[in-house]
Amino acid sequence: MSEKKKIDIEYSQLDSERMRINVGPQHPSTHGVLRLEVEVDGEIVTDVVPHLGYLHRSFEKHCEYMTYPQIIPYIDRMDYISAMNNEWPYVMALEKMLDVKVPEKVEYLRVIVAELNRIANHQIAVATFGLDAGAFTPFLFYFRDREYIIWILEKLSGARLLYNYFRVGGVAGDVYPTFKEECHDVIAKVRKTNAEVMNLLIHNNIFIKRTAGVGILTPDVAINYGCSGPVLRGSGMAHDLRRDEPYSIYDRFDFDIPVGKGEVGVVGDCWNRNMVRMHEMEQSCRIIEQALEQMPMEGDVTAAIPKRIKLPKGEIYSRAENPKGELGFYIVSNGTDKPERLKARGPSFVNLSVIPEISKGYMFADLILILGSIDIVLGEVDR
Amino acid sequence: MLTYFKNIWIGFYSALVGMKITWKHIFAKKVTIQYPDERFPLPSNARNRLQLMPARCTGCTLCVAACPVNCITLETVRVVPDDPHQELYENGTPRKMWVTRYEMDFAKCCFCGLCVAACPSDAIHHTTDFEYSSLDRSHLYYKFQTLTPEQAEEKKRLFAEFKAREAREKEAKAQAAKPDAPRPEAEV
Amino acid sequence: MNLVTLAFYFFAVLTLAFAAVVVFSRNILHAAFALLFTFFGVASMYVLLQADFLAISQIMIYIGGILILIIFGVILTTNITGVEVKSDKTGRLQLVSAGIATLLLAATLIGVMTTTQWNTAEVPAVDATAEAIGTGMLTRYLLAFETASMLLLIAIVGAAFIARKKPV
Amino acid sequence: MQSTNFIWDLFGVNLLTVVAVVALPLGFVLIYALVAILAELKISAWIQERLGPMRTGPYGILQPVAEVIKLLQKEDITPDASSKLLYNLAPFIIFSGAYAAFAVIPFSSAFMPANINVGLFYVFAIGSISAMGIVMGGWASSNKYSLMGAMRSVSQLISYEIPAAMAVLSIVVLSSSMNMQEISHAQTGYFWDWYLFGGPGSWTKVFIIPFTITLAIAYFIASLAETNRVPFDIPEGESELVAGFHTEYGGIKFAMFYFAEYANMFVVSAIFTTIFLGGWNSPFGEFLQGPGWGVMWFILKSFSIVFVQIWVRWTLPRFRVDQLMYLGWKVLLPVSFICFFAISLFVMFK
Repeated sequence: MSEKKKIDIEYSQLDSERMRINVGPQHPSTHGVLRLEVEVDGEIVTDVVPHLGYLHRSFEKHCEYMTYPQIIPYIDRMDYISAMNNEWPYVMALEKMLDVKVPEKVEYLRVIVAELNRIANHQIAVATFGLDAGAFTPFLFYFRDREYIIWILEKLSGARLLYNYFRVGGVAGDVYPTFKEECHDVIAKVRKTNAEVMNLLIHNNIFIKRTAGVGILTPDVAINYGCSGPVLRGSGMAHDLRRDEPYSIYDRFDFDIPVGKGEVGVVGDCWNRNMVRMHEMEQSCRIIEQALEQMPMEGDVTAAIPKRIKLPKGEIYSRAENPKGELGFYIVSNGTDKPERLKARGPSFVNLSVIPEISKGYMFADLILILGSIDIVLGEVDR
Repeated sequence: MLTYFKNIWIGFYSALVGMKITWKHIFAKKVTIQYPDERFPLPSNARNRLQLMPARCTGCTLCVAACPVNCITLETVRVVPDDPHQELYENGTPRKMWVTRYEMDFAKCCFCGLCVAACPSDAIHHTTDFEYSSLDRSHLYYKFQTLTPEQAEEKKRLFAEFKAREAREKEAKAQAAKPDAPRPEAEV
Repeated sequence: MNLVTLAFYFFAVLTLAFAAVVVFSRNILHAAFALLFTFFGVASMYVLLQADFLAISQIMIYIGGILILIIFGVILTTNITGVEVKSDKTGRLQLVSAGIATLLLAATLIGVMTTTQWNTAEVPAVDATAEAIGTGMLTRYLLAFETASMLLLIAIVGAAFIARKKPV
Repeated sequence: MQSTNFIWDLFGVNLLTVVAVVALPLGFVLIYALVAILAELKISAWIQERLGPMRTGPYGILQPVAEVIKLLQKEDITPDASSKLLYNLAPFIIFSGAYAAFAVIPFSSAFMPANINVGLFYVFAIGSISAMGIVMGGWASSNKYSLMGAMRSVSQLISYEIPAAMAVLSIVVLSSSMNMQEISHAQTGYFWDWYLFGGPGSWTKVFIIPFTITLAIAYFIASLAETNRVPFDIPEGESELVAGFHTEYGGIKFAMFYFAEYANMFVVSAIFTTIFLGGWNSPFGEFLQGPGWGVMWFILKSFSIVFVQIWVRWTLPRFRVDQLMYLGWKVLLPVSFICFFAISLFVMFK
């Protein structure tokens, strides 16, 4: 009998009154301004209702009043932790509609910045997950390392967080002379810190006790809720758009899709979801290494595109593998320079919807960890 | 019973492993810098506060169109041929437009860099200055026009006079060419 | 009037005052917290009687154990927020009869105390009472000690039996 | 005039002594708490490869002073829905509980505020007053987080008092005294005469060395739980309960909670030092031995334990409530019982 069931039975024998607690929007560990209305029976969570919208900026409506290039900065502000990855599917959609061929160098550059940003995102995810479990030190180790990644991206794009780097048909900044060495440096640093955090946090017995077997998301439930990204892969489903539907030049690289194997605990629990992110960082390092090797250093970083971007009439859905899951943009064009309708399919929003399903019956402290293991960004959930 | 003691040992041991790592870090080199005294060099393309070079700005309003948050206010007046105050652009060509008003609200600016990309004459660029916070929002409203308000008024007046003169000349010319044409007053 | 006497009066007043709060407070939790000071005052009495071990046992068992259990019980059994944690108003009849009973009891006790010829003797300086108590409990008062522990055991078993949910 | 005479009669010539004995530990607590706060800031920073506070004073050593001044300046807020009296009383109760424990700490062979015979027992009894203060503050705040934190805190305190008491009792059995001064005296000599290594005695003590070391570890873990430190800081686990029982407190009242926490840390470290590390004794026989040096040794040893507490805090994640109870009741309690039993057997057959 699992520990959870035992607790269930123990507590079902007691009569007690239930208490409703508001977790958020001002709470240290809701990762933003999420509000969870939690019903607890003592310490056991009996019901969770997430309330969204505290960061709603009406992104989709706003886009209808803006030209296509103007939308990119707004997309940065959706999932501000992995802005590079966010811009990609949108830019791909425009390029497909305009039928623009992107230069080879740009493709490699895009892969490198996107994977670097994926590492940065996973570093924050793992770090804040550790923070939710009460371990503060790995949090700052990861933030220290993330800074090196940000420096590279800043030198390329000029901004630290909201890059606005991807442009239709190219990117905004060319590589600089020390780019390759710096990338290799960062990879070495990421690997070193990961090895350290593995011992310090991930394989720490307390951490394993806290996270293994908690918040089990079975593959069926994950698919039914439309989960994607590390949340889905943590449940043992090897689904990754970079491999299953290779966009850009991902078919040229050799990398694995890490899935939750249940080394500790059960497949689909918080520990495995977190572990998938640890492994994905390593895979991103591998992709970056291969891309750096194959990338041509000379050449232009922009394709010839009209100054005023007008999409032909029609519609397109473009998706890419974001660090948090599958990010898609559905654009309906009416032939002008502004979209008729733009719909974003955000991975955080979809993944968040699974919380009430998987957090019932666990303890209140576990709920925080489950939320942390889903890795949401409220900028994208609320849009 | 054996697993019980094994679990205790694993728990204890993994804590010791973690403590060994943190112990090593106590003596590691520190990475933080003392910010106002030491500074991290920003890359030259860092996107911070915008700067306009009025000597280059042609007042083409492309930056206004490119801005996603409408933080730029731009007003221009055409340079009249008989203006005593003529000016050259930085590249030597004579100025065609007076920029009477070029204002940026950095409280709104999202530092996306689209205006820089849009500018055909490279008049607008990002600086590496990020320390311009202020207690008053109005201090974030930057004015880049070189003309004083009086000068701007003067230019507007000159332009209006020029326009009126032009219209008069046009009218006179039109009347000279086509005497039968109806008078403009009648049209209104 | 020396320090010890002053301390005695101080703690006596403290004990009685908070005992009064315990009795008269309408808020059950306030009463429970006032009990803290009452127990503390009683412990001080033990200290003044040179029963150091007993005094600290008093704090440990009554404050650390029983009082915390009482407060837990009060907090757990009442709705945490919203519902008033207050006792009902005492009826006039009860008040009068309780007052009379108290007066009678007090009069009897005071009468007995003042009329009895108390044997007095010089108190030898006591160094440590823990050893004497330990020896006494395991030799002379063994039967009483064991009986009391049996009683407590039965009480625990009974409490567990009552608290258990009956099989449906 | 008469009133002054009355007080003089009351205290007599001992007045200065009484005042000094009361004031010295208070001064020590306040200064120590500042140092401990600084240590926490700095050690956490170094572990995380940061510099920590550097602006206030040279190397930021005045940072805790600045923090305390800041807390003193803050508005004294009492939540409207709170139970006003209890809310304001709770910090004082907690602080007096922590401070009262200093009465029996043997700083040196010559200085100990109150040399009472049941010193160790007294420290444990006084700990329960802090527990009362926590419940009081948690309930009076009328905040659900505070209440949950208070409940957790008290259940944790009660559970971990037993293994800690078992560890202490084992040493009491070994030294056959509950007087902390006597226990310190018994360990005079070299560091292998400490109770951590079986205490003074013939070679037969090697049989109990594993048990005493286990007890020391068990006591250290239990003391972490009693002072609500990581990995047992679930009563104030900021990721779940915001700040636990002191969520609603601010300003000077929060500062008192803060000081009490650090004072408690020192108390448990001092007990650890006294019962396991030889108290004020020099580790090397007559080297720097004496009442004056004793203070130095005592504070040095206690600070090492405080350092380990801080070090543990910045290394480990936090336990969950049920795991905490598991550790307390199913691991520490049996282990300390076994050790207690073994040591008792040893003392009987020695």
